[in-house]
This record gives sequence, C-alpha cells and structure tokens, in this order.
Amino acid sequence: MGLLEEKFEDNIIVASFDKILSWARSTSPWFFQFGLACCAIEMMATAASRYDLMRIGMIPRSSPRQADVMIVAGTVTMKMALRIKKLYEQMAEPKYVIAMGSCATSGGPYSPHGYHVLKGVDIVIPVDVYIPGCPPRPESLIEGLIQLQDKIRKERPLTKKSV
Amino acid sequence: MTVDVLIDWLANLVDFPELAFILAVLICAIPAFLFIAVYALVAIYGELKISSFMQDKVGPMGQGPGLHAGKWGLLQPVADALKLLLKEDIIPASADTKLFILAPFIVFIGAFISFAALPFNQNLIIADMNIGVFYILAVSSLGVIGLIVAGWSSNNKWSLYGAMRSSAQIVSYEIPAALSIVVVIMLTGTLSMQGIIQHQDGLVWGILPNWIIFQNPFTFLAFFVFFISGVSECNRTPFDIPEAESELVAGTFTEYSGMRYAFFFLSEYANMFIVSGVAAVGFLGGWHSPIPGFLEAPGWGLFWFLFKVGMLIFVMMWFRWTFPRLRVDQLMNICWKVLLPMALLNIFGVGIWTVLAGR
Amino acid sequence: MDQLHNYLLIASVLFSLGLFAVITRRNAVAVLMGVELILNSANLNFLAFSRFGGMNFNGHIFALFVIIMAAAEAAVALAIIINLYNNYQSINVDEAGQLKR
Amino acid sequence: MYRDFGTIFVFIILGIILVYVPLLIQKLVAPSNPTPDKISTYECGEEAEGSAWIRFNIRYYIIALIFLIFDVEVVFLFPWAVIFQDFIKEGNGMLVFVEMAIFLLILITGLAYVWQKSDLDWVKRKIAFASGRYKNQKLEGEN
Amino acid sequence: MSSVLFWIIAFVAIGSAFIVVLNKNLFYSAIALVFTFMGVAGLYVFLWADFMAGVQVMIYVGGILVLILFGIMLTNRISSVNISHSNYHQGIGAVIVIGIFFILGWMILETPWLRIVEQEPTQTVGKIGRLLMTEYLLPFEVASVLLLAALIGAAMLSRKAN
Amino acid sequence: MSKNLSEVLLEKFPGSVIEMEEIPTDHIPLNGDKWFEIALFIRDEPDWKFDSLQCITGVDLGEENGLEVRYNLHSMVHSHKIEIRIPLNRDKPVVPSVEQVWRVGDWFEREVYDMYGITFKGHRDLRRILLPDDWEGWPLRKDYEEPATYHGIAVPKEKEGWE
Amino acid sequence: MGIVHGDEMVLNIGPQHPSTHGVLRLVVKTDGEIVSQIRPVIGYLHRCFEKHCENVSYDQVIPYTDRCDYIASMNNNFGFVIAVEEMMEITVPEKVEYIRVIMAELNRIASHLLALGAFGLDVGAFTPFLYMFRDRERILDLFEMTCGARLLYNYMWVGGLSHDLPVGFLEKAHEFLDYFEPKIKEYNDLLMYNKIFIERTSDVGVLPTDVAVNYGVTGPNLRGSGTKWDLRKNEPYSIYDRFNFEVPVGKGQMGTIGDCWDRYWVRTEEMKESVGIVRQALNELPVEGDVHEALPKKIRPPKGSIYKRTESPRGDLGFYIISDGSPSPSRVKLRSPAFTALSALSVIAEGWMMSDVIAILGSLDIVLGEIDR
Amino acid sequence: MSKYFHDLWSAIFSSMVGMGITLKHMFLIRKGNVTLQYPEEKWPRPERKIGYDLKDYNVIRSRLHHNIDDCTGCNKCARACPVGCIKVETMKVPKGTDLGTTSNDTIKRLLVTRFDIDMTECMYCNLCTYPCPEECIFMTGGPNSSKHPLDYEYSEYDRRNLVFNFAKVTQEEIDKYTIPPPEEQQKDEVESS
Ligand code: SF4
Ligand code: SF4
Ligand code: SF4
Repeated sequence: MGLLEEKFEDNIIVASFDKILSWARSTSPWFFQFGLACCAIEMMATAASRYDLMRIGMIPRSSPRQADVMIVAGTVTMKMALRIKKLYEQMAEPKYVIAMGSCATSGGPYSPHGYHVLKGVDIVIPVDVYIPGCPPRPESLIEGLIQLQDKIRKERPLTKKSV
Repeated sequence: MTVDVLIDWLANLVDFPELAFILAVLICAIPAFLFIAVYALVAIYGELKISSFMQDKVGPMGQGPGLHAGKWGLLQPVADALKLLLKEDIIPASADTKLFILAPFIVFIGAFISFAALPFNQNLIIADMNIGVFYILAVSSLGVIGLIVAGWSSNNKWSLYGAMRSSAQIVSYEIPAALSIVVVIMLTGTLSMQGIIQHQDGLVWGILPNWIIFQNPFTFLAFFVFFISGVSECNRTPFDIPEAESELVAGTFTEYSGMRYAFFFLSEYANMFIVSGVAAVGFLGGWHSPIPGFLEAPGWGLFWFLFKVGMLIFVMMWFRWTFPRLRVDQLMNICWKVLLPMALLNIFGVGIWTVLAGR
Repeated sequence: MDQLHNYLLIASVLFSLGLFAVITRRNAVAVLMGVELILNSANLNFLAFSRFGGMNFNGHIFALFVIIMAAAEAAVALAIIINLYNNYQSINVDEAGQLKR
Repeated sequence: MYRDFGTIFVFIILGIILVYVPLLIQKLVAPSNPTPDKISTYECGEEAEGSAWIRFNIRYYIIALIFLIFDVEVVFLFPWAVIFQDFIKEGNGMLVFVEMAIFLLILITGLAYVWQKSDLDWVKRKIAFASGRYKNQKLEGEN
Repeated sequence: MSSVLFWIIAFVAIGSAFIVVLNKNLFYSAIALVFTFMGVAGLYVFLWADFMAGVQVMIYVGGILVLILFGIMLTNRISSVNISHSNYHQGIGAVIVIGIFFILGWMILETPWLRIVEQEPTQTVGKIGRLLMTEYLLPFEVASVLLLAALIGAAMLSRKAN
Repeated sequence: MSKNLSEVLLEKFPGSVIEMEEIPTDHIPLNGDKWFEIALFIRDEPDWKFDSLQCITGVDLGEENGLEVRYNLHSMVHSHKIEIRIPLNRDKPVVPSVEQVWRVGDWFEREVYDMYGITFKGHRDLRRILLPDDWEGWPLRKDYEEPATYHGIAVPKEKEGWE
Repeated sequence: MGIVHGDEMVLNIGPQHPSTHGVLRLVVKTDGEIVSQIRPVIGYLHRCFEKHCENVSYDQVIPYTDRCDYIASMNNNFGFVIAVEEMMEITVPEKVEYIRVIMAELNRIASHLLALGAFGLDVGAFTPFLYMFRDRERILDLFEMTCGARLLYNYMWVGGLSHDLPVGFLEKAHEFLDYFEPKIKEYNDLLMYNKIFIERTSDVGVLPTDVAVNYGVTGPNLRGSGTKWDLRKNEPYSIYDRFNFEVPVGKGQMGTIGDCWDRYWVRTEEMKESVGIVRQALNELPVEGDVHEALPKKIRPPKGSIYKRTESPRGDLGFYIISDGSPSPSRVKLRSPAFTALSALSVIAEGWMMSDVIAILGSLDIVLGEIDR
Repeated sequence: MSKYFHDLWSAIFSSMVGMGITLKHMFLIRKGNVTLQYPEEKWPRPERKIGYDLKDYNVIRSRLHHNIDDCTGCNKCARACPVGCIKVETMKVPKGTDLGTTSNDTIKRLLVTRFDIDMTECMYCNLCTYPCPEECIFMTGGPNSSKHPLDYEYSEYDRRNLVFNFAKVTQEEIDKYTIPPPEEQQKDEVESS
C-alpha cells in the first residue's frame, strides 16, 4: 500500500484532495484491450467513431501495466481463464474490471452445456460492474462505464475509511 | 542570453556570483520544466482532439454525468497525468531493478537538456552556446542509450524488440538529420542557434522571407529530409515500429507503469518539440515573422516560434493519423537508400550553388 | 581546475584503469572498453596541453583524429569480435589466441 | 562557455530532481501491492518462455557499424561547414568545396560499396513462396 | 564554484571508470561507460573545447557505445553466467597498473609544466575547420580513406561472420 | 458418381469398400485399412482429382453403432464431390491419417481427435487442438461427463440464486 | 549481408495481443526480427458450439450459429437454414429468398469492412479502420431496423425469416448504397494505394493456388490467389444465379498473385460486387409475400445427413448436419473457412519478419469464434 | 533506377492524397461528425413497424419484460429458450378459483408462483417472445414502449440484481390456493425422497 494511503483522518483539506484524486482516476480510465469474442466487436464499435470511448477519457492500452480498467468482453473459456487471471494480476493498481455481456457475467448462452466455458468471470477475478446484453449495445457499455466512474469517484484513496 | 542577463542582474543583488548563477539557472530551468509539462499536456490534448477530428469523432468531451473532464475535455490530459501519478509503480521481478529505474532518468534528461539551447525569441534562450545545433544533435544520442537500457532492463521480449528497433532507427536517422543541418551551417557559418536565426533576416527572391528553406532548391529538399528524419527520431508513425502497437504491444515501455511511463511519454513529446524547434530554427527562420518587418517584437517572436513549432508538430500528428507504418527493413532502406543520398546530394548542391552564387 | 596537472592526473587515472581492463579482462568487448578509456585519457591530455600550451588548436585536431581512429577501431574490432564469436562461440581473448591455427 | 555549460550541468541535476520528486510523490500516494503474479513478466498472458536476455540477433548491428562511420563523417562536416562561408568570402570557396567533395566522395564510395554488396539490405531468409521483390534473395548459408 | 563543478565531474568520470573496469556485469560496465564519456566531455568543456565535448558525446555515446551495447547483446547470453565474466591475473594486473600510475603521477607532479594562459577562445569550431582545411588537409583526406577502409573492412568481416 | 467411384475402388483396392445391402448413393462406406492409399489415388487420378478436402467430421452414432469419420471431398478441377465414411470401433478408434495427402487434414484430424479421441495413424503432430492439453475426456462423445473442476476453477453446476 | 545468428527466441503473440483478432496465440520462434517458426495455438474461445447443437432444437441452433462467426452472423444463419431446408425439402417464398440475399450481402460488406479495417490496423493505419467502422455502423443500423439486434441477429429461420422488412427499409438501403459506393474510393486512396501500404503488403505472404487448395483455403483468400472459385457462381444456392456479378480474382497488380495486397484488393472488389447484388435484389424484391408462409410447424428433418456449403465472407462455410429424426440434431459440424485459412498461416508466414507475420495474419481475415467454435 | 524514382514519386503522391483525405475530414468535422454523445443524445431510432402476425412485436433486443398479470403460466416461453434462463413455476389452483383473465381474454388457470428471467444468461435471441400466446413477454421499446420504456441500460454492481423476479404471488396466496395433496401422492413423495 502507498505510504500515505488511508493514513489521514477525514478533514476538509484531505477530503477535497481526495476528491481531486478520485476525479482524476475516474476521468481517465484507460482500458485494457481485451477482446475475447463477439462482445469485443461491439467494444470496438463503441471505441470507434459512432460512440467514441475517448469522449469519456478512455484510451485503449495494450499493455496491462498502463491500463486501469479491464473490459472482459466475451466468452471466458477454461483455457483462457488462467490467462485472464494472470493478466488481471499484472495490471497496476488501482484496477477495475467490467464484465461485458452475458458470457463474461455468467457464461451466458454457453452456460447450459458449455463444458469448456467459465460460468462467469467473477469466479477468477473480482468484477466491479456487470453489463448485461449479448452483446450489450454500445450505449449499455457506456452506461456501464459511467457507473464504474461513479463508483470510482466515490472512493477516497487517502482518507481512512470511516468504520 | 537570458541567463546571462539574469546572472548579471542577480550578481548585483547577491554577493556570491555562484549563488547568483545557480539562482539564475533555476529561475530558467523551472519554467523550462513547467513549459515542457504544460506543452505536453497541450500536445496530448491536441493529439487526442486532432486524431478524433480526423476520424470523424469528437474526442474527449467533458459533459454529462460522470464525465467531467472540463469543457470539451480540456482537463483530460491533467486527469491523465494525475491518474498516472496515482498508479501503482511496478518493477518486474525479473527485471534489472537498477537499470529499470535509471532508464527514465536518462531518457528524460536527454530530452530536457536540449531545451536549454532552443531560442524562443530574440532574448529568450537559456544557453546560447557556440555549438548550439551540434549540442542538440549530440545530446539526442543520450535518449538512445536510455531506450536501450529501458528495453533491456525490463527483461521483456517486447521491450527488447522495441529497444533494438528504436535504437537502430534513431541512430540511423541521425545521419540524414545531421547532414541536413550541415546544409544550414554551410549557409549561416555558425553553429549558434541565435546566429542561425539572425542570418535569416530579410527577404530572398524578392518576396519570400529569407528563411533557409527558401534560399535554394536544395535547402528546400533538405528541410524535408530533416523533418522526415526528425519524425523518425521521435518514433512517430509511419516510423513508429519501436512502439508498433499491433506488433509489439507497447514496445519499449511495455513493463513501465505509472509515473515512469509518464516520463517516457513526456520525453517523447519533448523530443517532438525539439525536433520541430530545430527545424523551425534551422529552416523556417526561428522567431522571425513570415513577413519581414511585420510583428517582429520579442513578444511576437515567441509567438512566431511557437506557431511554427506547433505547425510542425501538427504535421507530425497528421502523419501519424494518416499512414500505416513501415516495416523495420523498409525503414532502414528509406534512411540509407533515400534520405542519405538525398542529404549528400543537398550538400553538394548547396555547396556548388553557394560557391557559384557567391554567398 | 586551472592546473594542468589536475587534468593530467585524471587522464592518468583513466589510462591506468583502461590498461587494467585491457590486461585483466577476458571478454573481448570489455577489453575494447578498456581501450576506449585509454584513448579518452589520451584525448584529455591532448586537449589539456592544447589549452595550457597557448590554445593553438593543434591538440584539438589531434584529439579529433584520435576519436576518428577510435571509431574506426571500434567498428573493426567489434566486427572481428563478432567474427570470432561466430567461429568459436566465445569471445574470450586468450582462448581465441590459442585457437588460432 | 563555462556559463553555458554550467547551465547545462544545473539542468542535468535539476532533471534528476524533477524526475525523482514525482516518483517520490507516487511512492507516497499510489497503492503498491506487489504480488508474485503482478511482478512477473508480461507476455500476452502466457508464462514467459525463457528470459529476454539472450543473444539477440542484431541485424541492427551492421546498421550501427555503418552509422558509426558516417557519424564521424558528419563530425568532420561541421567545422568545414562553419568556415565555408568565410572561405567563399576569401574567394577560396571552390577550393574548400572540392576538398570536402573529395572527402565525401571517398566515403560515398564506401556507401556505394555497402549498398552494392547489399549490406544495407536487411533480408536474407528462407521463405517458402518468395516471389516478386523477394524472389532473388540469397538464402541463408549462401553468400 | 567552477572548481567544485570540476571536481564533481572529475569524480563522476573516474568513479564510473572504476565501475567500468571492476563491475562483473558487462552491461553495467557499458552503462557506466556512458557516465565516463559524459564526464570526460565535461572536462573538455573546462579545457575550452566545447566542440570536442560535443564530438565526444556524439561519437562515443551515440555511436561507439551503441555499437558496444549491440556487440554485448550479440555475443553474450546475458541471463546466463557468461555475462559475469571473470577477470584474471587481477593481482598482477593491479600491481602493474598501480605501478604505472605512480610513475605517471610522479612524473606529472614533478615536471615543471610550461604554462601559457590565454584568453578563452570565442570560436573553436571555425578554428578547427580552418586548420583542417589548410594545415591538416592531408591527414583529413587520409582520414576519409581510413574511414572507408574501416567501413569496408568491418562490413566485409561481418559478412564473413557467417 | 459415388457408385462409379466405389466400383473403381473395389476394383483397385479389393475389400476396401464396405458391402451393404443396397449401395448408398450419396456416400461410400470405406474400410479404414487402405484409406491412405485410396486417398492418394483419388487425389491424383486424373479422372477424380479430389484435390480439396472439404471437411472431416467425427460422428458418434450412439452406444451400439460406434464412431465414424466422414470425409467430404471436392474436386476443384471437375467440380464434383464425394463423401466417404469410415466406421470405427468405439473402444479403439484408429484410422490412417491423410494429413500428408491434404494438408488441411492436419488440423481437422486434430480436431476430431480432440473431440472424439479417434487416433489418426501416421499423423505427425496429433495433439489436442481446441481444448487444453491436460483436458480429460472426449467431449463430443455422447457419454461425456463434464468435469467438475479444471485447474482449481470450480464449475458451478447450479446457478446462484436459482436453486 | 552476413547473418549473425542470435539465439532463437520463443515468443508468445497472444492470447492477449492487439492484433491477433481475438484470442489466438501464436507461438513464434524468432531469430532477431525474422520468424523461423510459427505454431498457432487455438481453442481459447472454444465455446462448445457443437455440443450445444446436440442439445437444443433446430430453431434454437440458429442463435448459436450467429455467435460462431460473429462478424457475419447473417451468412451463418443463411448457411444453416438452407442446409436444414434442403434436408426437409422446403421451398421458401421468393420474397424470403430475396431478403436473405440482401441481408447476406449487406453482412458481407460489413464483414469485409471490418476485415479491411483490422488489416489496416495491423499495418499501423488507425484512421481507415475508424472510417470503415463508421460505415459499418450504417449497415448495422439497417439490420437493427430489421430485426432489432446490432450484431447477432437470429433473423433467418428455417423456412422463412423472423420478420418482414420494416417500413422504409428499401429507401434506407438505397440511401446507404449510394452513400457507400464513393466511400470505397476514399478507403482505397487512403489505404490501398498508399505506397507504404503497398510496400508492406505486396509480394508479402504469397499463397500460391495449389497450396491454397491443398490447405482448403477458400473465399477471398483463395480468390486472391487467382482461382476463380465462388460458390455463389460455381454452385449457386438460393437465388444467386439470378444476379449479375463478377467474381474478382487476384491479379497481382502490385506484386505477385496471391500476396496480401491481392487479398485486400479482392475484398474491396467484392464489396463493390455486393453493392451491385444488393441493388439488383432491392429492385427485384417482390412486394407481396409472407415471410412466414413456409415456416414448418415442427422442424424435424428426416433421418440422414447433409453437407451444405455456402459462401460466407470468409469462404466456404459448410454445415454437416446429421439428423436422427428427433427435434434436435444429432450432430452439427461447422466447417469453418477461417479454420483452414489459419492452418495455412504457418506455411506462408514462416521466414518473414515479425511485422509481416502480423500483416499476413491480418490479411487472412480470421474470426476466432468460428475457428474455435 | 527509374523504378527508384517512380517509387519515390508514388510514395510522395499517395501520401499527399492520404493526407488530403484526413485533413478534409478534420476540417469538415462539424458536418462529418457521426459521434453520438450518448448520455446526452440518444440515437434517433427508426420507426419500427415490423409485422409479425399483425402484432406489433417490438424487436429491439434489450431487456426482457414480462407482464405477470397476463401470463397464464403455459411455459411456452421457457421451452423456447435455448439457454434456459426463464424459469416458470406454476401451481394448480382448486377448481372454480377465479384468477382473472388476461388482456387477450384467456382465462388463467394456473397460478404463476415463480417467473424468473436471468438476464445474465439471456442471449437476446428473442425466441421466447414469439410463442407466447398472451404477448406478455417482450423486449421493450418501439411499439411496446407504451408498456415499458426502452431499456438497455441496467448494468449492475452485483450480478444477482440481474435476475429478475416477476411473480408477485405472496405466500398467503400460495397457502390459500394450495390444494392439499391426496394421501397416496404424499406417500409417493415421501418414498421417493
Ligand atoms: S455475451 Fe453474447 S455477444 Fe458477448 S461474447 Fe457472449 S455470446 Fe458473444
Ligand atoms: S431472448 Fe432468447 S435467451 Fe433470452 S430468454 Fe428469450 S429465448 Fe431465452
Ligand atoms: S409463454 Fe407467455 S403466457 Fe406462457 S408462461 Fe411464458 S410468458 Fe407466460
């Protein structure tokens, strides 16, 4: 943990500082290009001109070290699950995960007989936001991302969490 | 010149000349750093917006619930920078820790100290050295070492590829760039940046400003040779094979996160500024206004210089968002088989031209 | 800093270190680095004498030529080293000496 | 001269500080939680097979070799270029130019040599269905 | 002030030279060499040879060192033990070298050096250029032949390396 | 078409075509023993020229009937096609590999091996292709049971909150 | 120039890599920049399609076929439904046929746009990719208008369609075609005729015809190699024999026949042809007709099997369906064109440089969903 | 040699053409801009009048809605679903109980005690909506938007929130309608368990 993290009592200055920090985090969530299946196409479509993820500050990064948000877009198979876990581990903190689409959320259409499909990516990594849809419309994805931003904005990195 | 002026002025105030000197340099250097930082923010913003506009989209926008990046996303780069500051700093276990830490320092300093020799206007130059241009060429080689160190110490295959590619690329393109600068020196007879700019006063061919680019056809060619080499030295598309995202993930910087990555990023943008700055000084008349005698005051000098640099940086971005990238051997071919002969041709051409024209 | 012998002393330290590398190191590249150190010290001497000998620039010219030589030497030496390596899978200087037929 | 380079020196020191301070701040505010998986080498999600520290095949090496020679040449061109105008004014322009031209031509011969010997080309490899531009490539092992 | 700077730079140069010589890891040696070269370039500045300092940085750091780094990467499997190459005859070497150093040092300190202090030159490059074009024209042209030879030789050697 | 070919094959490779009560029109049932030679023959014979192997399908015909491999061949030259079926024993399914006749067979055969556990004799690189190497069982056989865990990742049999 | 051999380096490109088009993993042996061996590892997206097919009824298979080749779902639906229709001997109304062709061709355009854009991305051009996505989005609008989904449609049913065309579709479609045709020129100017692109792709990754046939490569990749083979022409299914269109084959304009550039070019030309087909179909589309007329009450094909091929944007898409007379198929095998194309990668890409391998992979236009199923 | 210059020329020329195109786009951004700034603007949806048995089924693939009041519990939708993400449980009610009618005037005979849709597994294929005789399960928007607003933005922090329970039968109601099972049946159950 960072040396100053959660070391401060809550007061006005720290709180406003905190606000700025979480504002920065929430405003520039660079996402990790992690397309797995059909949802990835929709993710690309969202990043493309019509919906433009850059609008909300999301820039694709292909190295996990520089990414903040991992959008798990697509079906997670058993073969892939271990890799996903590894890649998630390799991301620098703070890191967030979005499960995009039915497959990533719970195995989706492939859950009944999918012997090789992981029934939900949350079995291997913690997920922050679940976006339903198969594939989710770009609007849904953006909405999910905004939800995530809300969540990030509520975080207080410096303040001791009041119990 | 500014430093000198400042030193003299401070020396009157303070008794110790050393202290005055250090103070004066600090007074210059801190703004220089701030300038780089602000410039980088602006350039990143510009890059995001320009790329977006070229791609028929809007780029960062700061509206709506949860999307407050300022109006038109003006604060986007600020948020990015702050966020990078807040990112965890990862040093891979298998990396060579010492060199891994050292690399951003080398790369950043290599870019940072070049700024000392850029003339922003008639007076605003931190160190107007006798060997100004040569100095910039020389210290740019520091960046190469930094990149090799970064790539090698990461112990990551992509990084290694990126480092090898970029070092080979930068050193190769240094030759045509330097040869094109030689063309400028041949005409101006000085290596000092201010000297070069002062030489470009007045008119040539009756209507054109007496910028070196317009002085004869070979200098015109030399400008392009220099600029293309410069683009390549900054590792920008179409010469961005070291960071080729579709091949090498993130190239040299694959393992870098947080602030260390930010410094590489910063140096990349700083390098763009330096290359454009040298091109502006060497070929486009530096702080001279495009219409001689019009708006030539020092304040306007700053404007003209930044304007020219900005335009060149815009062209670099324009390149980036238009072209595919070259393959590494084609890149080398262009350097050795196109640009180098052209640069040599320019030297001969300008030499003969000046000898015959007598100036 | 205005003393000639300061420079000469520094140069001699560099020279000694370079020499040390040349005679003790086995790796040919390391030997090459030692040689570069020696050449550097020589250059330092040239320039020092040039400055304290009346600033007549002959020393500069000499240093320039030394640098050229160093570059040419480095190029050829490294080419030889690579060659050596490819033939013997080793760039150990004394082994290379033995392997010569 | 001292002043100029002293400035540079201070710049270097300052550069170090300016890089160091943000890193320090980062240490203070950023989370840090190195787990063994996190600090393992990234290789597209796979376990890295072997280290990257191997003998790297450097076709770049020969480029660097040629580069070094031309770098030296550039260094010679600079002093010449500086006094070129002076000599022209003295009326010896042609002479100096020819002197340099000889120098350059000798080196251009070198360039032509390496070009002709296709030392500047990158490729020499075995491709199953090479054709067109890549058809007449000498394969590995030939010369 | 200037003398403090001088000693700092001298210290950097010599200290990193020690690393170059003594460090086991060849790559580290090479990186330390950067600092040696930079330090020596700094000393050149104190000798009023700004152009030479630039040349030093450009050729040594930007050229020779890159080449050396490539050479290291090409000939050494760095992850393996080979990189930590052993030195040999270190004891004897040290004795010889220290001996030589003392002789040199004694000589340097004892010799009554002639000292002509001049004004700092305003222009170094031009002077060098003028000398090159006049007095040293022949060596200059010969240098190009040397470079040509080096180029061809190196290219040929590395072509033969197969 | 297939009648013709089966006659030719019977002539050339006696015993290779499985006799049936009525000769099927749409396919040729083959005995697997000589399959490699037959494949070479029908690929190169100018009359047939089956230069393109369209598909290899493994089939599980249920408990009593065993497995089968079906080859769909096509000729680019003559533009005709044929289907060849090789029935196999369920316990020890082995069939000659045609990977070296039609290179496309390489992956197709690996896939059939992966899914049905049918061994292709003479295949140079017979590994699992879609599933991970350490997967157990042959998933497309009718009697396949899904494994409960894979590398420590549990496969939830029942949905959460779904009883 | 001399070869100085380095150690061979084993490099994993993928499964998470920006240009493996999903979750392909290439285990690559490199010697410096030059790739000496490529071993594709697939299966990271194996979603047990065939197992699902055995457990659901025929109409429920259709949404799963969507998800196989998710870039060209319509074509996958098409292939499956006409296979089942052939088994059940259903003739579908004229109108349905026309609508199917329109949809399939529009989807072919969309798929090619994505393929070309991604190829551009692989060679480093970012902007054309976004332009193509922008125009693809308009096709998706048309689809969305028709059936409500943007990517996975479940539109074609056995014996008919899920919906009739919506009001205003024809105008919109014409409008799109008029808009789209000039855009192809823009893409070409921006990317295809760019010298850098030509340098990167021509003469690179040559796939000779005989190798292509032996490797079962079909579709634009085979046509890029100069073989005039298009199921729409050679074995016309549905109503393709009524339309007038050309089958573009690679001519080696910029280099050798069968190089990456040719494959790119063939796709561009195919988009133009598809535009033509859609135009014709839109004009001839019968106004009257019920798209649900031929929907069977129960989909129970007779016992037997069928292997039916159609021309998907990636090549011969074959469905091998075995029916045991029950409502759910006993075996469905999808013969994927991308599967065979990828299997040819190692033979055509070995010996090239890293960047070329990426470009060649991009030019083959693979979709992992279809390869792994 | 001429090839060399030709290549050079074509490189310059084609680069210029490409740069011209991007520049044009950049300056015409106001006109060519296609971005939908989502939370503020929503894409104008085309009018969707799509005939299917003359009923204006909406086909925007979005969240499934269910109108429990109209449901007869016939389980057709659940059987049509390939994934099995609809779970319908019904209960026989004693003869003569009036459960009301649906809007299609079908008499409801079964009490729907449970109607869950798991939207995390749904593949939005729309197959479940066609067989429903009462048109009470539908994806929203379009002609159905009178019943429910268009609804595809419902991402959640918790996956469980994506399982929607539509049945609103209370325990009392269940108790009220429970038919005491005949003796034999009870015995069977005990044995089997
Ligand atoms: S949720 Fe649907 S669209 Fe997304 S990956 Fe799964 S099947 Fe494909
Ligand atoms: S839309 Fe399809 S998957 Fe979803 S509940 Fe209905 S039938 Fe099932
Ligand atoms: S088909 Fe309609 S009426 Fe029958 S259970 Fe489903 S929703 Fe209810």
